[in-house]
Order: sequence, then C-alpha cells, then structure tokens
Amino acid sequence: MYIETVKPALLVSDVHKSYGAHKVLKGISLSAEKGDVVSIIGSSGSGKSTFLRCINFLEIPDQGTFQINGEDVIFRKGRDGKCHPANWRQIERLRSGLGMVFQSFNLWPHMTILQNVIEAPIHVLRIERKAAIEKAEALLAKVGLYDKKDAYPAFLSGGQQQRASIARALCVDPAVMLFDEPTSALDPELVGEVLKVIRGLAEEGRTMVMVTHEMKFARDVSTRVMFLHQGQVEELGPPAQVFGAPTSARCKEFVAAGSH
Amino acid sequence: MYIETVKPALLVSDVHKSYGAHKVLKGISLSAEKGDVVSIIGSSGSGKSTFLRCINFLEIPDQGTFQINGEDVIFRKGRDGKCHPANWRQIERLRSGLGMVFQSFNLWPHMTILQNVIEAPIHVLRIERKAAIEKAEALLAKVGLYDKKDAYPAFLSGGQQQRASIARALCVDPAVMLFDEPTSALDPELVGEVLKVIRGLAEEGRTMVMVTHEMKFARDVSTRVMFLHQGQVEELGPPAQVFGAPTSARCKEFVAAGSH
Amino acid sequence: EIRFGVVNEAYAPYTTKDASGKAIGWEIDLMDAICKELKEQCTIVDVSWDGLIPALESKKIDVIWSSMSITDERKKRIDFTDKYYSALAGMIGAKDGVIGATAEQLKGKTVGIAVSTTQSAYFKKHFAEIATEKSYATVDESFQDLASGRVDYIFADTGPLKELLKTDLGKECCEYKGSVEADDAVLGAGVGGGVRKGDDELREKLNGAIKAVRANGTYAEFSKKYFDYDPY
Amino acid sequence: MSSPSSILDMLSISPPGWGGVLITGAFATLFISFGAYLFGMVLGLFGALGKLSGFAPLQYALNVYTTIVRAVPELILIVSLYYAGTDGLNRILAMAGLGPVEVNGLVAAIAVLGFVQGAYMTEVLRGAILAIPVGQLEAAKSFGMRPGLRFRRIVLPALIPNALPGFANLWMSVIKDSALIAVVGYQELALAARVAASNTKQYMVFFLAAAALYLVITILSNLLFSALEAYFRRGQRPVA
Amino acid sequence: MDFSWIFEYQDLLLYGAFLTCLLLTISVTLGFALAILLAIAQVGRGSIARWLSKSYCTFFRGTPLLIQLWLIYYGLGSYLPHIPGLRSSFLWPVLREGLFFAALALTLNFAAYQGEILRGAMLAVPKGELEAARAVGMSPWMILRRIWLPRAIRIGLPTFAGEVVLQLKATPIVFSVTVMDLYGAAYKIRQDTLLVYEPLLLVTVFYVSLTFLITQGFQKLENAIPVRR
Ligand SMILES: Nc1ncnc2c1ncn2[C@@H]1O[C@H](COP(=O)(O)OP(=O)(O)OP(=O)(O)O)[C@@H](O)[C@H]1O
Ligand SMILES: Nc1ncnc2c1ncn2[C@@H]1O[C@H](COP(=O)(O)OP(=O)(O)OP(=O)(O)O)[C@@H](O)[C@H]1O
Ligand SMILES: [Mg+2]
Ligand SMILES: [Mg+2]
Repeated sequence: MYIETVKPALLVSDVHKSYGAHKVLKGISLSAEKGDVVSIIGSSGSGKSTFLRCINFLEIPDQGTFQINGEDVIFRKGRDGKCHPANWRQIERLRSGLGMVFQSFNLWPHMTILQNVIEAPIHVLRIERKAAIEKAEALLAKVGLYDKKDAYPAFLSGGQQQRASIARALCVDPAVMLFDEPTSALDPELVGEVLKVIRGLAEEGRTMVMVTHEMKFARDVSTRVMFLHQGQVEELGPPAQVFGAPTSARCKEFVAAGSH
Repeated sequence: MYIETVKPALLVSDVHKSYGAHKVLKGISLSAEKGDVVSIIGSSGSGKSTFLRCINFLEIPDQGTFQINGEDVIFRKGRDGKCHPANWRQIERLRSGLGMVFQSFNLWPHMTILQNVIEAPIHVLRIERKAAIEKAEALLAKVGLYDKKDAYPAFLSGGQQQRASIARALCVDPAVMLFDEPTSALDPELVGEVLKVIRGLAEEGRTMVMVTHEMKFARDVSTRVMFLHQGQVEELGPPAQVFGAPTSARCKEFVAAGSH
Repeated sequence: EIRFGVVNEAYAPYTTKDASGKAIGWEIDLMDAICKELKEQCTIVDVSWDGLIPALESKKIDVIWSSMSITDERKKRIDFTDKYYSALAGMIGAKDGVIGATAEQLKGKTVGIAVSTTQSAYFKKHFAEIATEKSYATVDESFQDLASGRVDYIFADTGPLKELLKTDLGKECCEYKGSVEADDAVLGAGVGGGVRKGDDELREKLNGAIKAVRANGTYAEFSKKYFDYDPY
Repeated sequence: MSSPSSILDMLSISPPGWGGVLITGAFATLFISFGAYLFGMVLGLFGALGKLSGFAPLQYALNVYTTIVRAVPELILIVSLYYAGTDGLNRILAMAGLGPVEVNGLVAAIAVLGFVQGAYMTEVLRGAILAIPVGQLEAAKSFGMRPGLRFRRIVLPALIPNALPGFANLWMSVIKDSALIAVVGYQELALAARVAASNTKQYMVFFLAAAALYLVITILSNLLFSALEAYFRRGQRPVA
Repeated sequence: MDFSWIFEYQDLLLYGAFLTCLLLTISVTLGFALAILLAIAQVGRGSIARWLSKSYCTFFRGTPLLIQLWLIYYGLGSYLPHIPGLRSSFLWPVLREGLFFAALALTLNFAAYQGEILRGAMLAVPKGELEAARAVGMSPWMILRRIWLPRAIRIGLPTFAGEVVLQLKATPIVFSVTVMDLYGAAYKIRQDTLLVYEPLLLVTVFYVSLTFLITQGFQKLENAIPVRR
C-alpha cells in the first residue's frame, strides 16, 4: 500500500531578492494547494509586487526554490554568482499556467480589448480562433465589458482597463492566478463582482495568490493571509487568525488601521 | 451697508461631454466652498474621471459654465459649434491653482521623485529653488517617501508612485485639489495617512474634489458626496444622507454593495 | 577678364588637378596660351558637369572649357567656338594580342562608352548591330570595369585612353587596340568652347586666338608634352 | 596593386601626396554638414510643433513642405536655388534699380541642405512627440504649465530619447548629402577622393581612404550620440 | 520649357522608371527584413551579435552609399572574374551586371539605417507591456513577433516613411555602376541636349508622385489604430 502525496500547486521557499544594496525580499516561503486563495497584505513598498513577480520570474530572485504545478524549477549558477533559471523553455511553459493581473494593467495598446484577451489563448495555447473568441466574449461579458470589446485600451476608464486585464488573465485558464491589486480601480459593486469571480475560480479548484489592500476582501475570500513587512513574512495563517488574533505587533497595528 | 457675497471656490454647472456618439456626461453641476471636501462615487465608466478632467480642461466639455476660485471661465463658440475656452492663458493660470492627482499617477519618468515634485513650484510658480526643495522634502517625508526622493519613478512600487504624485500635487499649494482615486494603490495604513493629510488640508480651508471607491474613506472625510450614474448626478448631499438614506434606487444598491 | 568654367572632375590629360589643388592639363595650357595671346586676365571657375550650363546662363562663367563635343543638338542651347581639338576615337581592351578596332573584332563584345559622347554616336551608327554598348558616366569608371573583365573594350578619346594605359594597372591589363575608321559626319565636329548664345564678341575673340596659337606654333609646342600626335 | 610604400606616398599630407586634399575635403564636409544640420533642426522643431498644433492651414502647408521637399532630389533644389534663384533675385534687384548680390555657393548649399533636413527632422520629431504617453503631458497641463514651459521641461526631455536614433541617422545622411554641393564647385571629401583616384588610378586606395575618413567622423559622432542617449534614457528601466 | 525630347527617349525613360521602382522595392523589403535582425541583435543579450550588428550599422551608416557601391562593385566585383569557373557559370550574366551590385549595396545600406531606427523604437515600448506578454508564457520569439515588433513598428512608423523616401532618392547613385535608372536616363538626356531643368523636372514629378503614394500608404497604416491625443 502506498500513500499518494498530493503535490501542492505552488511551493515557493526562501525567496531572496535585492535591488542593488536594497534588500527587498529576505527569505519568503509560501505553499498553496489546489483551491487555495492566499492574500498577501502589507504596507506599500514591503515587497508584495516583487514577490508576485518573482513567482513567475519577471524578476529573477537571487535565491529560492520553486515548485509550480508540481514541477520543480531548475536553476543554475550564473557567472555573476546568482541563480538563473536553467531552462527558459520550462519557465515559459510554467508561465502559461500562471495567470497574472498587473497592478498597472499593462494592456497592449496596439490591440483592441478582444484582441488583448484572445492573444495568449490563440498564440500560446494554440486554441482555435473561434473558440478563443467565444470564450473571451463570455469572460468580457462576465466582467461587464462586452460592449467595449472593440475599443482600444487608451479609450477606457481605469476600472474598465483593470477588468480587461482580469479577463485577459482568465482566458488562458491558468491553474494558478497571480493578482496584483486586482480591485484597486474598481468601485465596491465591481469589487463584489470580482470577489464572486474569484470565489468561483477557487471552487473550480484553481489556486490564487493575490496582493490586495482591501482587508474586507482579503478576509472574505482567502483561505490564508500572509502579512509581509520589510521583506519578511510577519504573519501567515487563516484570515480569522491574522485579522482576529495577530501575534506580531506590526501586524496588529496594520490590521487595526484597516478596520478603523 | 452691503453684504459681501462669498464666492464659492468652485462652481460648475451643466457640464456635458460626449466621445463620438457616446454621451459620457449629461449635465453635471457642482459647487464647493472653501474647505469643502466633495467625494464623487459611482460605478466604473460612469464618468467620474471625465468630470474631474473637465474641471481643469484636460477634456474640453461640450457645454457647461465654470467658475474657479471666483473667476469665470470665458468660452467662445468654435467653428465646430462646440464651446472652447476663449483664453488659454486664463486656463493655464486657473490650472496652477488646481492640483490634480491622476488615477494613473503620470509621473514624469525622466525626473527623480524630488525633481517631479519641485518642477511646478519652480517653473510655474517661480518659487526659489531652495525653498521649493525644502517644501518638497517636507511633503515627501509626510507621505513617507523621503528616502526615495532621488529614485526615478520606474523603480518605485505602485503605492510609492501614488504617494509621490500626491506630494507633487500638494507642492503647488493649490486652492482646489482634484483627486482621482488617490488611495487606490495604498494599504489601509497609508489610506489613513492620506485621510489625515486631506483632513488637514480641508481645515486649512482648501477645497477638495475627490473620486474614490473607498466608501469608508468618503464617509469619513467628505462634507458632501456625489453619486454619479451614467453621466448624471443621482444623489448629492452630506455623507450621512447619501450613505444612510439614499433616495435613488441605483444609489441604494451601490451603497449597499459598498458596505457588504 | 574672362572666366573659364572647368569641370572639377578629372579628365586627364585635358584637365585635372594636382595634389596641391592646382588645375593642370592640356586644356589649361591652351587657355593660358589663348589668354596670353589676347592679353586678357583669365580665371578658372570650378564647376561640376551638372552646373556648367546653369553657371554659364547665370553669368557665373563666360565660357565652358571642359572638353565639350560640338553637336547639333547642343548648338540649340549654346554657341560653340571653333573646335580646338578633335577627339580621336580609339579603343583599348584586355591584352590578348588581337589588335584592331573593326566591326569584325567587336562581334559579340561589350564596349564601355561614356554617356553622350561622340564615340557613343559613332557606335550607334556603326556597331550597334554587332556589339553591346554599356554606358558610363565617365571614362574612368569604364576603365575599372575593363580591368575586372565586365567590358571587353573601352571606346573613347585616344588621349585619355593612352593616359590610362600609362598607369600601373593599365600596363598590366590592357593594350591599345587602334582607332576606328574616320567618319567626319560624327567625329569631325570636335571639341570647342561653349559660350552664351549671342555672345559673338567673345566667340570671335576666342576663335581668333585659337587660330593664332595654332599658327605661331605654341599649340604644337605644349601639345608635345601630352600627345605623340597632333590633337587638332 | 602597387607596393605599400608607394601607397603611403600617395596618401602623404603634402603634395604630391593626396592626403592633404582628402583632409581638407573632410573638414569642408564637416562644416557644411554641421551648418545644414543645425538649420534643419530649427526648421524641424517648428515643423513638428506646427503639424501637431491642430491648426489646419498650417498643418496643410507643412504637409506640402515635407512631402515635396523630401521628394525632390536635393541636386535639383541646389541647382535651382543657387543658379536660377540667384539669377532671379538679381533680376528683381535690377528692376528695383539695385546692384546684383553674389550668393555664396557655400551659403546656398547649407541653406538648401538645411531646408531639406528640416523636412525629415519634422517627421522624426513628430514621431518622437507622439510616442510620449499622454498622461505625462496631462500632468504638466494640470499644473498650469504654459505650452512653452511644458515643451521645454516635459516634452523636450521626453522626446529626445525617442528622437535620437532618427537624429543620428539624419546626421549621417547630411554628411553624405553634403557631397552634392560639388555642383556649385565646392570640393568636399567625396569629390576630393574621386579626383585623387582619377589622377592616380589607384581607385581602391582612395575609396578606402575616403571611407576611413568618413568612418572616423561617424564613429566620433556615434560616441557622442550614444552618450547622449544613455543620458536621456536615465530613469528608464533596462529591457531584459 | 522644352519637352520635345520625351518621345525620342521614351523607351529609355520607361525602362529607367521601372528600374527605379524595382530597386526601391527590392532594397526596402529585403533591407527591412535584415533591419529586424539587426535591431534584435542590438537589444538582445548576445554580446557577440550585438557587437557585430553595431559594427555593421556603424560601417554602413558611416560611409557614403556611393563609396560602398564602388567598393562592392569595383572592389569586390572585380575579384569575381578570378574565381575559377564563375565566368562560365549561369551566374555570370547576373554578377556581371551592375544591377545585382546596386541592389545589394542599396539593401545593405537601407538595413543599417532602418535597423538603427527600429532599435530606438523597440526601446521605446513600455516595459510593462512586455512583462504582460512574458507573464502569459510567451516565448521570447513570440513576444517579439506578437508584441514587441508590432509596437515598435507602430512607434517608428512616422520615421519609416521618411526612410523609404530617402531610399528612393538614393537610387540615382546606381547610375555610377552603369544601371540606367530614371535618373541615369535624365542624365543622358541632359548631356545630349544640354537642357538643365526639364529632364530633372520629369524626374521630380515622378519622385513626387511616388513619394505621395508612399506617404499616403504610411498614413493609412498610422491611422489604422486610433491614438488618444
Ligand atoms: N478618450 C476617450 N475616448 C472615448 N471614450 C472614452 C474616452 N475616455 C473615456 N471614455 C469612455 O467614457 C466613459 C467614462 O470614462 P471615465 O474615465 O470618466 O470613467 P470613470 O467613472 O472614471 O471610471 P473608473 O472608475 O473605471 O475610472 C467610459 O465608458 C470610457 O470608456
Ligand atoms: N526595478 C526596481 N529597482 C529598484 N528598486 C525597486 C524596483 N522595483 C521595486 N523596487 C523597490 O522595492 C521595494 C518593494 O517594491 P514592491 O513593488 O514590491 O512594493 P509593493 O509591496 O508592491 O508596494 P505597493 O503596495 O506600493 O505596490 C520598494 O521600496 C521599491 O522602491
Ligand atoms: Mg505593488
Ligand atoms: Mg476613472
């Protein structure tokens, strides 16, 4: 008899990253199973975005081990003494299973909203064009942007751009989603909508890592909350614990400010 | 004996604006006295940013009358049948009394944070360089960015950029401040800080118009709240009224979602 | 004062420049002789081929002194003095021991010719059927192609051709093949100075001087330095 | 091919070597190019601003300018301005009872080349201005910056990194276009090389020598342009 | 104005116009393809490729086209006949003619200029857009093809039109290697008739019309995506 070990969807440990002399991440670890929603909270400049960007290697961490969708990322030591992914093909493959919503949206301005959304499904996942469009249109309808699908990003309001970028990330059906403040430009109603979408995704068994400043949102939707402070994990646990009974003094303060 | 009529700091009435066939603003009016804090809330795409941008003429409204700091904006009919400001000099003068914080920050990437902040004081207001730097540094310290003052915007986190752009707008000592979601990228603690700053400004007698999605923030800080829906004012009154006893059905829904 | 428009590109031995930038050559010697004869002060004005006619017409020069062949077509635009030399039409080609510049010789060959020259006109009349003409802006350019085998012959004025053969490259690769049969209808008109239409006074003066220097032997004298034949 | 020593002799600075002629030519080239370049830059700046001004008649006129001037071969412009132009000018002066003026060939060449450069500069600058994110301009407007100030403080520094590659290209091309002014009898580097080559029949030697001189000019200017670009791209994150 | 010569020379002129268009088309299309490679090499990581591309661009932008053409045609070309067997091979008729070398020189030259512009445009693409592409798992090659190049080309478009027109006006240079393009034909007519302006005027009209077509074409491309101003 043997026990089947369920591999976590995301297993990241001891991530370090500095810009020049400025140490931004000082050994961060995180593991998330299928269906987990991990919220990352913390003050501005604490390294939340940087951590998220390290997970899909938009920033190359100085140190750390990564397992994504059960697959180990292979590193090799570069001539500069730092670690680099040994195989960029692997990274690309892994990335296509990681959806990312950027803090600054980063829509492609030379494509319409619809084109933005179908770009990756068609060209990375090689889904048939018609199917991709159908799916994209359904997603755009879900985020309330169907009627703007043929507009170019420059002509959309902030919230519309953010929703478009969420639809773009969802359209590749990623196993793990990385959200960087996905509701920053949204009004409470839409925040509620996005929350619904995220809950739905979690129920489908998708894993989510989400940087957010909306404490209520974090409390409602997450299975775990991670509090970052100056590049370190100060608190990690279920929302009830982090918000209800934080152990770290810094976290206490922060949470108190959030529910003033 | 005569009665001195106090002119409102901002008096805007019947603003219309469309993009092509799409009517974004359908007759919006607003008046704000010295020390007023007006929050504009409403769903994404309802025209909040557009309205704010019309106030300082980044968008030319199709129709409307404007009185800013007690001065009437003079319009003339263009050959296209639309109204245009008759005197751009006047607009520029008025603008320098209107501080604006953009939804997308719009920092100038070729200048460091400090240079961004002192740019307008030195070149528009013609303040002495040394005095401007002193003031800028004090402001940057206030928003917690003093140690980043010599960094370029591209190297800052989202929240840091947003704070820099707030400091930049404050540094010209504007009589009227226009904020477009000034706390969207900020964590709750910083939101609290910015709230303090805004309260302080209000006490100094400055007028503020602020687009925001943070209902709590709007409730705490505003003297009046305006609810926009599809380019029209659906609700306008003190926060207690708008949040506590909204008359419009649409506003009720929206507010309910905000305090779920 | 007479201003002579001389082309600033080299066309040895008629006109060229030495390394110090001074204009030298047979035509310059002729000019000096003429001016001495006329007791006139002469200045040389550098112009490019493209600028010659405009310079003449806008009175920046008085006479074109740049180996310009006299043709009927050109006479419509400017007046010419009497000829001061005849382009003796000759050919050079790769060293193969076959001497001669006859139709038989040229059969199937490619011949390099400077554009719009009397040689070009001659070729059209006599060889167009049997050989191919390749047009060049200058004789110099065709010479480089001859050396690399892209053309088989160069058909040009004998003077410059012999000049080419004197160089290291010329000695190595090529030889003089001979001159073509005379055809005064095409070749006879020769080279003259170009003056503005109606500027008869200057034209007469120059004509007289050309006659005089020929008659008093100066012409033959300085020609010896350049040619082993009489260029007139 | 002749021996290396005789090649060196031919290239020596003093006559009978042709080195001096080439170097004088190179300086002439630099001088003309620089004059035309500066003139063109001023024209281009106004041209670009005019094209973006939104004032229809001006835009129309500038479109005609850029289209026509860029389409007409420079040779034609030089010949007509220098010869026909001065001729016409003097006729007008004569009618007014004034004496003729002598238009210096050099001045005419610089003016014409600069006029042509201006058309290209207009387009390069227009593209560079269009590439600036609108938000940055709006931020400047919101502070009440006047157009002039806005231009000087925000637009100019932001457009320069975008425009520099185009500028560098134009500088290279004006250096080579300057060869055209041989038409008005002015000897610059290309013509000097041709005369030397034709005199000695050492074509390759002199073509290579001229190429080398041109390269020296360009490499030096490239260094300058890269330094400028590095400076003006400060604040941008490097692309990975 | 005297245009009586047009009929006499019409074959020459028509063929010349054809050659001008041919040379322009060949050099712009092939040159653009080469330029893309050059630009990529310069913004990419490989230091050897960058150095090679940089040197290439420096040389070809740094020396006059005329001298390049001569070096290729008279220099390189003159060694060709010495290659055994080449003279009798089927390639010789092509290699013997100036047209091949003219097209080659024009292409190499255009690529150098275009490559430099494209490099600048690639650097002007906001980094966030590229990161978004990376984040969806696009390979570098696909990012290049789908996001980076299209954006860069869009940014460089106003400059490209100018480069193509410049290239059009660079074509007359081919006359110096015996290719009788339109300008060469006009040159011959001018030598024959001593008319200064008329033949040039004809050339001008042709060039202006072609330029008009080119700029209109590019304008269409520019307008294909609306810009917020
Ligand atoms: N330049 C433009 N051209 C065309 N349509 C535009 C333009 N700018 C905005 N719009 C449209 O006008 C509407 C209102 O835009 P606005 O930016 O004012 O929304 P908003 O209320 O600020 O929304 P958000 O909360 O998402 O920022 C949107 O539907 C948007 O698509
Ligand atoms: N490319 C970079 N070069 C240098 N420093 C950087 C760079 N990117 C980020 N930083 C710095 O690293 C720190 C962490 O940045 P990060 O973007 O991760 O913050 P964050 O937690 O996401 O903040 P916010 O909530 O404001 O978005 C900040 O102090 C920032 O200035
Ligand atoms: Mg962040
Ligand atoms: Mg908005």
